[in-house]
Formats: sequence, structure tokens, C-alpha cells
Amino acid sequence: MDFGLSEDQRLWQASLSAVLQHVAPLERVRAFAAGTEPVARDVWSALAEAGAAGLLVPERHGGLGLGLLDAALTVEALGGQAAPAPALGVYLASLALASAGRESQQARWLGSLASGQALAGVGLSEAVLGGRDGAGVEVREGRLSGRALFVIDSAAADLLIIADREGGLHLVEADTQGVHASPLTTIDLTRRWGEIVLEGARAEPLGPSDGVVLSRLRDAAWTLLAADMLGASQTLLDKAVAYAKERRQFGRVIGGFQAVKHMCAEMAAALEPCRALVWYAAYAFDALPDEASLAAAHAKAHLSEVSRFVARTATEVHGGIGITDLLGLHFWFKRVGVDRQILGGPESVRDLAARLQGLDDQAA
Amino acid sequence: MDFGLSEDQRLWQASLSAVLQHVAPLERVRAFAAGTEPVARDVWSALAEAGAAGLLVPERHGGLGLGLLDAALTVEALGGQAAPAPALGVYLASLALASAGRESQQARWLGSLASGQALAGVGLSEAVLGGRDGAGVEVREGRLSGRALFVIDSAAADLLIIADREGGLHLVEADTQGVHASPLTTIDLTRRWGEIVLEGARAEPLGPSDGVVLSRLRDAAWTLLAADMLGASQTLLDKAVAYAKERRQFGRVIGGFQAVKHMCAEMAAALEPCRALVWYAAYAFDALPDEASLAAAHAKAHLSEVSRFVARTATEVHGGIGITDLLGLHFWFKRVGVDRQILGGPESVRDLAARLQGLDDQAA
Amino acid sequence: MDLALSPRYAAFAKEVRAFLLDHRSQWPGPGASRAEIIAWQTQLITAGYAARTIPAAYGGHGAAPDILESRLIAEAFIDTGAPGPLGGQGVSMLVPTLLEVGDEAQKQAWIGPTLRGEILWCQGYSEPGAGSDLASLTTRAYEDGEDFVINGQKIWTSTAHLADMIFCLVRTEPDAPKHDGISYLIFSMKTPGIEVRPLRTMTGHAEFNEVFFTDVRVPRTQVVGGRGAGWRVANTTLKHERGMLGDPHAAEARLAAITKLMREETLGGARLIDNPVLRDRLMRLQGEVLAMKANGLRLLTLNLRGESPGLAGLIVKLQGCELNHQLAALAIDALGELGILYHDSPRLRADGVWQQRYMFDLGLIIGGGTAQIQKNIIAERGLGLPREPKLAAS
Amino acid sequence: MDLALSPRYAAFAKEVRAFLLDHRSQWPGPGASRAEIIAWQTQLITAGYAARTIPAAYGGHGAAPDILESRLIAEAFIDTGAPGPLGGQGVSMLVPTLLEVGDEAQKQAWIGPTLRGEILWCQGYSEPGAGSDLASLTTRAYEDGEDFVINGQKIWTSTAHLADMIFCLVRTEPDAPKHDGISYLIFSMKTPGIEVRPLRTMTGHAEFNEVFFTDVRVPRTQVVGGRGAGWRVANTTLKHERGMLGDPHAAEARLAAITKLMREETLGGARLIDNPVLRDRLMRLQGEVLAMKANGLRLLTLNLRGESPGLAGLIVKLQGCELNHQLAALAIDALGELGILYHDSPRLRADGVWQQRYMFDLGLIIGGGTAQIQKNIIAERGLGLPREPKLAAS
Repeated sequence: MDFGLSEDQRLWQASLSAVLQHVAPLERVRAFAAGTEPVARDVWSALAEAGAAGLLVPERHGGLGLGLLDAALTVEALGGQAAPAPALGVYLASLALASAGRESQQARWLGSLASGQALAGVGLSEAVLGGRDGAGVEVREGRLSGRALFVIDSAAADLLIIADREGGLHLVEADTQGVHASPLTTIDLTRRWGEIVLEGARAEPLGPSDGVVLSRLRDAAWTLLAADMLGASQTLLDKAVAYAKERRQFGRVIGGFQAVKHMCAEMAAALEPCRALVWYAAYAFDALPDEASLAAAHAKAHLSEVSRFVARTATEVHGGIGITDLLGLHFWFKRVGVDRQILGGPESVRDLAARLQGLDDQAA
Repeated sequence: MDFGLSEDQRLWQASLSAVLQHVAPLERVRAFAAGTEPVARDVWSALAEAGAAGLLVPERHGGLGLGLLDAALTVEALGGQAAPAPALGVYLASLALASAGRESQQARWLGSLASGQALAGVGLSEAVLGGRDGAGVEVREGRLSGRALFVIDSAAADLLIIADREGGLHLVEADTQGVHASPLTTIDLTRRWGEIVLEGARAEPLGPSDGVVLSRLRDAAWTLLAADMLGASQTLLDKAVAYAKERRQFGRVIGGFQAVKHMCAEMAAALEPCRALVWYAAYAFDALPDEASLAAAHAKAHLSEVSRFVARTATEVHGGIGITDLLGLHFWFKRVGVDRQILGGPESVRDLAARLQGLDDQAA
Repeated sequence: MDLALSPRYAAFAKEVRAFLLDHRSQWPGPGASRAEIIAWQTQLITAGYAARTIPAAYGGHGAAPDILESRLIAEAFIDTGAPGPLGGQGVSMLVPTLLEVGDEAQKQAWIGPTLRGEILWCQGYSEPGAGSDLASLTTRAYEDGEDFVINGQKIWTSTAHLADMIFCLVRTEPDAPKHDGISYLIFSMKTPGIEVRPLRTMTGHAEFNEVFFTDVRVPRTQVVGGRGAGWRVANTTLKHERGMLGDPHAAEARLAAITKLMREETLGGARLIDNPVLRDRLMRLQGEVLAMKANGLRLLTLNLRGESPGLAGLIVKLQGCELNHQLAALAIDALGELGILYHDSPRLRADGVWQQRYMFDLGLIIGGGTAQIQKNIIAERGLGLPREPKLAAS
Repeated sequence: MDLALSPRYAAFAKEVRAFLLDHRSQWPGPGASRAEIIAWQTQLITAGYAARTIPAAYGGHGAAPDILESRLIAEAFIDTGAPGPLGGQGVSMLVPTLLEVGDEAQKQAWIGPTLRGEILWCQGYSEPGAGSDLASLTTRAYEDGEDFVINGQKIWTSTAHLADMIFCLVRTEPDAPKHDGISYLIFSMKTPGIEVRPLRTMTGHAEFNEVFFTDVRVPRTQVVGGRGAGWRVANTTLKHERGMLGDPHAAEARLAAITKLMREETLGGARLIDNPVLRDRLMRLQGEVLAMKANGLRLLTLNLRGESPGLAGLIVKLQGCELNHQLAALAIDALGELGILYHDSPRLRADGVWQQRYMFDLGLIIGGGTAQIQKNIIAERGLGLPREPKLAAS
């Protein structure tokens, strides 16, 4: 019985933090956000060198063969730094390939994902949430047609994992004929999201089309998005507390005003249990199959609510300067804003959580 | 263009307040709550003498022929005092009779309602919200059978206004054969609610059975319940502010702590617009037929939310003493708790508000 | 209580509408030239629909104040869609200040051209170190012959990059108590030594500027209201600013736009409005909008009657800004994944206005007195709770 | 990270469960006599499932402390439904205090009988004028020969009407600084001059009492931890109290009960769970319960590892009490009109427990350190923000 991080995991957090401070300081984040690079190669190379890219790739394919908790800790650190890094796509693709890929698919991709050379985009949105603007992907004779929106990390992807409308997953090479990628620009410029148009593109099925792999990927994505929010929210809180200790008005530091103190306390009180919730969801993904989906849904939904509160409150503690570009606080504000909505805002995710437990009206 | 109280209305508020402080001080409220009187005759007689009973009764029947705003101001004052007074039943019955009663029905009842001699119970719950525990009333050959729950002011009623399942309204004399009344005890002991069992009881229809009278009564009831919450919440706020100015801890009055100041400010900020909203709903009931139902629904739902917040926060400002019986703060706490749920909690009422505007799924 | 207009006012409202619609051809559109804007504003002043109660001697229309007329005029602009009279900090803040405390020469020189739109102003109050605690400002102006020489920095000067002139608080008496050492100066933004730097916010736009003063020379005659009286003068105008935020019309318009959006957009084939949880949030906000609208009517009546607005007025900024922010939040949430698109993204809805508002409104909650300062004001002035206590020297 | 138990602990857990189930016939039921309760408690101490780590010399079981064993024992009681070991303020607050600062005679005299349930205690800390600011208490004890003579009043003494003994804070040094003049006394509730008056709360029940002292004589030897050291002694025990509130097991049980309620109750023919707005609230609270449960596991592990719980511990009271209150609020709202019934009303659901909790929980939010005090603690101890400043003399 031990519900805490291992010594290895703490060391990993520390070395990751050192790497990120070196390779993705705020100036690098700003430059990425202001530019048009599809991916920050330097950041990802440094992370891959440290071992981050292959966390979820089995050892026999050159990875570290670790669990979702390790990936979540990593994504938490990325969120904490608002780092431009295509980790989500790589982790989800690694999971999909490792759990449902054929040996040849694994051999082809897992090694280069683990080394950081290959990048992956993952499109689950329509299968999880339903389509809009005519989006959704259909399979005809093994080829994919249609449109996938909000594809994660698609900008520089070498391979794409795309869900069809029925919940089947497909592996598509990004440079295959009939694949057209274009960017969807969000408020958060530290990461890239895209739209993929498929016109009879060649694809390989990934696992059975019974929706099981989709559920696993969805659960992992929810958990990792929650981890990103956890890291970003912790940074927002830390910055607010630091600012409150330093900023003076009316002859005293503003952190001495009870109103400001209580805003900080309320952020901490809301956020601290979220850390354990994210750990729990990540641990459940690998160790408690019966609870995994529900825990992932709650991690996603609850972190979405708490992060919105923290983002807003941390900005208010900063006063006017918080809404400017000067301190860059908005990078974190927007980061959690995007994590909240991707693959379902809290209302949608809670609705799915109810269904997972048979609490919807259909189950009457 | 004038959206404020008239000089007459302000004078009425002042004289009402004087009457209530005299006839329904906290000791009287306590005695009523602790006892089994079905109605506080002394309180109602004094109010009737001041003119409160006949506010909505037309002048030709001995009343004052005023509008719902005047009734709302009166109920607000009753809520402000947590006064035990069967006003809701009398006002709703007066409205029903004046708007839909036959001349003979009016002649029989309105005068004695206006003089304070007759009291009325009103049962709309199942028609507005749907039934439970097998409740609901049916009409067969002009006689009523079934069960009405949460009948307003039924304890000492001489006449009953009961809605059937189809939305038709009926006038039933309380001492008619086949009418059985029993109390439903709520957290709020300053008013009485009841359950009426009807076994083929003789009844007279009140207006056409097209639901129009029911809607009007529902709108009036929602508005008056909102007014009661307004008055009770204002008292809660006033008591919290007074206590914060007086109670000392750590060498200063607690109202000097920013946390306590802000709790009071948040209550005031939430509550103050509610006053105008209640006025608007009451005014709309008589003057703006197209807006009346929506305004009534929002007054009910919004006051329910704000009152819960105020009741809780005012109690917290009082600290431990707030939860005891010593100051009697709980009478107001419970009063708004009951007003919130009667004829629909805020979720139900907002759902009805959406339907009123054609925003429900059925209207797609 | 009667929301109907008396015949005289009903006729007035009709007359304003008719005038605006009749002059539709002269409405300056989005790309209008400054000359066209000035011409329209001049027309409005002549007709009495702009600068209505400002004395004709200073370039206004010279009508007697009538709050209901002013309100009907404002509503006529909203209803007809006619471009409103010029606003901005010159008209809304400087002009009232000059009328109240300016000397005759200042009134003559500045009010008319400001009203007509010939001079645009910006406001130099806040500084990086003086936000909520404005009186601690440190921009210095020392005397040198007939001039003040100004050094320092201002922030949040929204129209500094467009403005011809600035009204500005500077510390002229560094040794006086902090509220007594401040003067209110007006001067040209073309004065040498002024540098304007755009201040980009989280919306991605530069809605504000920073303004830097290096040895900026301003004649000493440019003080308004007397040297060292700047704190009092500024408070005259801050009063005007606080009334501007939290207009229930804006919230009503937002609510209508969100309702439309939720009826039109679909996800997985279902209209957003058919999502009961989102619909409940919409209804909840509709209730709050209605409450603020009714509160606005109540405030108008209190004004008409010459009664004190009290709490009903003190809470408007806090509640109104929060409500607008919550409306934007609902729109984003209803849009779901589409609610995070921005800039010039494909599939962006409503030009990203909800995303922009969600962020910008947070600035409004903070600006013009943070929510915390507003709560202090409500508690102290509205409820009579103790003022923030003096601290022991530490 | 591994939530599975090692074989040794798994065996231990099994053993505890087996013991409890094997002794089912000795479980004291609701109407059990004091003798039966004491017998069961004595059994539990002997078996090591109560007073486990308290030295055998003082009447405990004398095992080495092992947090996981304690947890497994607690879970076994919950899972089997066996009546738990005696709690109350004597066991949870007085005993740890005596162990830490009591003298040998006090330990010998009081710990054993308290553990076995032979002596019931109440706590005399708060006073009407000393709540959050406990150190300002004014109950006086002056010396008279070998005795202290006590006059004053205590409040919130929950079990005073049942208790045999009281541990009580009194001011013995009126001229000392306020934290230094307090002593911690223990004495019999049968001492002449003590009057207990029930204190009825908003729930309608008298969950607390007021206790009045008039010339109550207590031997001076009954001071624990030294005369004038009462503030430090009391803080030893307050520490224990704060950890008691906000147990995630209780929240989980409430959530399950509400879910069941919402599946079973109908309105207008539809199950309450099928109301999407109420269901969304249920799901939201489920997420919070899960977060607090996970936080509890994290705290347990931190304890097991001997690491500081930090923020994860400081926030438990604030978040846990609020969560319980919100759960009760949802139950009331889901019940709708039935959610206001109370006392012995017909149609009352679940004996009115949700209504009772909704009110009682508000007391828990306030008691044991109000939410405002909790936020001060989180901000100051958890985040290192400045302590409340000293005020200027006014």
C-alpha cells in the first residue's frame, strides 16, 4: 500500500524540470507562440534525449516501458512550463500501438517515437463527442474519407491515429496520398491543433473496431489533459503567491490583505486534491481496469473546473499586470482554457461519466 | 416612466413594519413555532385590521383592489419578520376568485377574505411540478378525488383552491364531506403546509379548465415566494452586518476583517438587484402580460439561489452562535429554505422558464 | 410604478428615432474619415442628441438636464443602430471635470473641440506601482521657470496612440502627504519627450499603452483645479468612470446572441440549446440579466427622483462585470472545442468575440477598481462596516 | 505507487475482519447498556483493535505504532459494520494530551478508565466571547488554599450532559499576557457549582451545551502540563481535533446514498436521476469525492513514509466539510418539496437526515476553526503569506 511517487519518479521530475528550464524558458515559449514552427524540435529533442519520448514505448522497442503515471508526471511538468512539446500525440500513439498494433506496425513506429524522431497526431474528437460542421471519418474498403477536427499534435506528425465514426481506430501515414492537414489556431499558441481531411486515404486498422481501444485512448487523453491542467494551474498559483508576497500597495505587500490571502488559500484548497486525483486516474489506467474510465473522466472534468477557477483567480491576484503580455501569465491561462475544452468540456465529460455508471435515462 | 414605490406604498411598508414589530416580535414567532396553533389568529387579525388581508380583493367586495406589487411588498415584510401569517393562501385565493370566480362565489368569499375572517388553502403542486407518492387530483362528475401535497396555508383554511391534474382549478369548502386535511411539518415552523385527501368531495370549478388561471396563480405564487425570500434574506443580511459591527475577536470588531467585510459585500451585491427583480415580476403580473410568467419564474429561481447563499453566509458571519437557537437566526434560514423548494426548486423553475420561451427540446 | 412613458416623453423618443433614421445617409460607417465623424457629431450636438446638457457657450447643446431624455436618446441609438455620439475619455471624463473645476480659459479652449471630436484625449492616471493604490503615484513634475518638467511612466492609457492630448496626474509636491502632492495637468501628446508603447494583453491585441515621460515640459498654466488639488480633481472624474461599466443593455444583447448561437449550433446532430445542463446555465444567467435590468430601471428612477442610489448603485460595477464574464464563459463552454479557436482560425465562430470577451472582461473585472476594491466600497460605504484599519508600524 | 497490500498487511486485515465477525454476538446494539459497551471496548483493547498503540501500563494494548494497521482496523469496522472503538473527546483529545504532558499520577489515574469507557469526558474550551479567538477566554480560576475556585461560562460542550469529567481551560493568571495566563484543568462534572444547560441548534436538537461555573472548587493538583501552560497544552489536542473532520469515507457513503435516492425517487413519473441538471451536480460532486478520497490515500502514504503532509493535510477540513454540505444540499434539492419536510412529518424521506445534515454541517464548517480561519491557516502555513498584521492602537 503506497500512494505516492517512487524515488525514481521524483528524480525524473527533478531532471525533467531542469531540462525544461533550460530548453523551454519563457522566452522560448514566447518565440514558439509568436512564430509558425509546426513543432519546437529543440525542445522535443532535449526531452527525448532525457527519455521523455519513449516513456510509454515497451523496452523491446527502445522505450522505457513505464506507465501512464509517468507520462502524466511528464505532461504535468510540460503544463507547468507551458512548454511547446508534442507529447500528447506521441504518448497516445505509443499506447495505441503498444496495446493494439500488429508486430509490424510496432516495429515500424515505436522505435522512432521513442527516439523522438517520429511525431504522431491523434484525432478522436468526433468519435468521443460527436461531429459538427460535417466532420467525422468513414471507412470504405480499408480507406478513410472525411474530416477530423482538433487532431492533437497534427502539425508535424509523421503518423496519424484517427478514429472513425464507429469507434474503430486507424493508423495513417501523414504523407500518404489523400491526407490534407491544416492548422486550427486556438487561444493557446504553445501547442498546435489541426484539421485533417481524408480523401480515400490508405490506412491500417489498429486493433478491433469494438471501441475498446478508443476508450483506452480517450481515458489516457483525459488523464493527460488533466495532468497538463494540474501543472499549469500549479504554476498559476505559484506565480500568484509569489506576486502577492512582492507587490506592494497601500504600504504593504498585497499578500497581507485577507482578501488576497483567501483567494490564494481557495486556489490551493481546490487544487491540492487534484494532484492526488490525477495520480489516481493514471494509476487506475494501468492497475484498476474497472475504475479507470470513471477516474479519467472525473480527473478531466474536475481539473477543468478547478483550473478555470485558478486561472481566473491567479490573474485577479496579479491585478492589471496579470492580463498583459508582460509576465506571460496568459500562456498558462490559455493552456488550461484549451485543455478544458479538448475532448469534451466538463459538462460533456460528466455526462459520459454518468453513462459509464449506467446513470443515464436510457438505463432506466 | 417610474420604476419605484409610490408614496402610498412606502407608507404602507412603514405601517406594516410597525404592526409586525408589535404583533409578531421574535417571541411570538418562537411561540408559534413551538406550539400547535394552526394559525396565529392575533397576527392575522392585526394585519387584516391594517388592511393587509384585502389587498387583492376588489373594492366592491370590501377590499383595497390593489395589485400584486402591493401584495409582494406585504409578503416581503412578513418574510422580513419571519411572521406566522397565512397571507399566501389568502392572496392566491383572492386572485383566483377575483379573476375567475362567478359572481356568487365572489360574493360568498371575497368579503370575508378581505376582513380576515376567512382563510384559504391553495394546492397547485402536482399541477405545476408533477405528482409523487400517488398524489394528484381527478375530477369525476364534478367531484374531486385524490391527494394534494404541500397545500399552502391549509391548516386553518375555510376554503380550498385545488388544481386537478389537467390544470383546472376548483373551489372546495374545507368542511365539506370527503375532505381530510393533515399537516406536513417542514423545517420552517413559522408557516403551516398540509396534505389534503379528497374522496369524492363536492367542488365548484373556478374558471375554464384551460390552464390559464393555473398559470396566473403559479406566477403569483412564484412572485410572492420570491418576495418572502427577499424580505427574509434582507433580514439575514442586516443581522449579519449588525453582528459584524458588534462582535469582537482578536481585539477588533469582526466586521473589520476583510474576509467578513467581503462576505457581507457579496451578500449585498447579490441581494440588492433581487429587490428590483421582485418589483419587476410583480409589476409585470399586472401590467406586462407577455413578460409576466418569465419574470415570475426568474424571480422565484434567482431569489432561491441568492437566498441560499445569503442564508448560509449570514450564518457563517455569526459564527457558532448563528447555528444556535439563541438569536433565532435559523427562523429566516429555514424560511428561505422552504420558499426555495415550494412550487419548484430553481432547477425545475428554470426548466419551466426555458419552456415558456420555446427553448426546450420539444420545440426544436 | 409605471414603465409607460408620458405623452411628452413618448413624443420625444419618437422624434429622436425619426431624426436618426432620417439621417441614415450621414451615419459614419466603419471606415469613416475623421471629417465625416466630426460632421455627424456636430449634427448630433445641434440636434441635441450629443452634449445635450453642456452649455452652448462651451460648444454643447445647452438643454436643461433631464435624465429620462438622456436615457431615451441612448435607447434610440441602440434601437436604430445609429452610430452613437462620441464617447471616449475626453467627453466622459475630461469635459465634466473642466465644467466642474476648470477655469474659464480652459473651458473655452478645450470643451468645444473635445465635444466635436476635434481633439481626442487619453488619461494618464495609473502607474506600474500605483494601481488600486493610485495615490502612491510617482511620476514627478518639478518646476523650471514657467514650466513643469515631467519624468515618469503611466500605464493602461488606452487611446494614447491616437490621442492628441492627455489629462494626467503628476506629483508636483513630493514632500506633501501623498494625497496632497498631486496635480492634474493637461498637455499635448506631441510634446517632446513622450514615448507611447503599445501594451499587448492576453487577448493578443494592444488595447492599452504605456506612456513614458522624459523631461516633458508643460506650461504651469496647464494645471486644472489648482496645484496640489489633483487627487480631488481626479476623484471627480473617477466617479464618472465607475458609472460607465456594467450597462445591462450590453448583458441583454450578449444573452440574446448566446441564445441564438445555442439554437443554431449543433454537436453530434443535437442543438446546443437542447443540452439541458447548458440550457440551465443560460436560464440562470437570464435571471441575473433580468435582475440587473430591473436594477437599472430602479436606478434610473432614483436618479429621476433625485434620490440616492445607495447599494443599488454601488453594486453595479461588481455584478455587471462578473455577469458579462459569465456570459462569455457560457458561450465558450457551449461552443465546446470550437470555443478555443482564435485569431484567424478556420471554423472560428462569431469572429472569436466570445473568446476575446472572456479574456478582456477579466481585465474589466480588475480595472477601474478591482473586484476586491469594489467589495471594500460596498462594505464600507454601502453597509457601514469599518474602513481598512491602520497598521502598526512594522 | 501500489494500492495493493503486502501479504503481511493483507493477512492482518483479514484477521481483524474475522475477529469482528466472530464476535458479532457481543456487538453492543443501539440500546446497549454501559456495561455491555465497556465489555466490548475491553475486548477490543485486548485484541489490539482499540487503544492499540497506547502503552499497556496505562490500559492500552501496547502495540508499536503502525499507521497502516490503524487504517486497516478502521476499514474493517466500516466494512463489517461492527460498532467502532469508543471515540469521544476523552479518547481522541484528552488521552493523547495526558500521554504527552500529563504527570505519571494523572496518566495512571485517567487513561485506563477513559480508554475502557468507564469515564466519559467533555471539553471546556470555547466561551461566548472566545470562539475563533480562543486565547481571549475569561473563565477565571483564583487560588484559595489547596484549590482553584472557578467562575465563568463555557459553550459548545457537546457531551457535557453525559460526561463524568471535563478538561477545561481557565485563566489562572489574569495579569499575564493573554496566551500565558491559561491553565488546563481536569475535574469531575459532579463538582458542586456546575450547571449544564442544553444548547439547542437550528436542527431542533440540543447537540451542544452551555456549562456555567459558580465557585467550583478544584484541587490545584488537577492542572495538566503546568500552571499557565494551558495554551500550549490545548494546542496539542486541537491538532488532533482538526484531523478528525473531513473523512472521505463519510463523503463516499453520502454520495452512494444520494445516488440510490435519486434512482428510487420519482417526480411526475420520472426518476430524479434522469433530471440531467441534478445528475450533472451529482457527477460533479462524485468527482470531488474521488479527489478527496485520493487525497486521503496520499495523506496516508505521507504518514506512512513519515513525510510532512503539507497542503494536502491543511486543506482537508475546509474542503471536506464543504463537500459534505454540498452533498446534503444536492439531496435536498433532488427531493424538491419533500426536501423541506422535517421532524416527524408524514412523507419524510430517510428520517430527514439530509435536512438535518444540511444544517448541522454548516455548524461543522464554522466549528473547529471557521472556514475563514482555515483559509488563514492555509495561506499562512501552507503558502507562506504574511500573518494577519498587528493593528495600530486606535
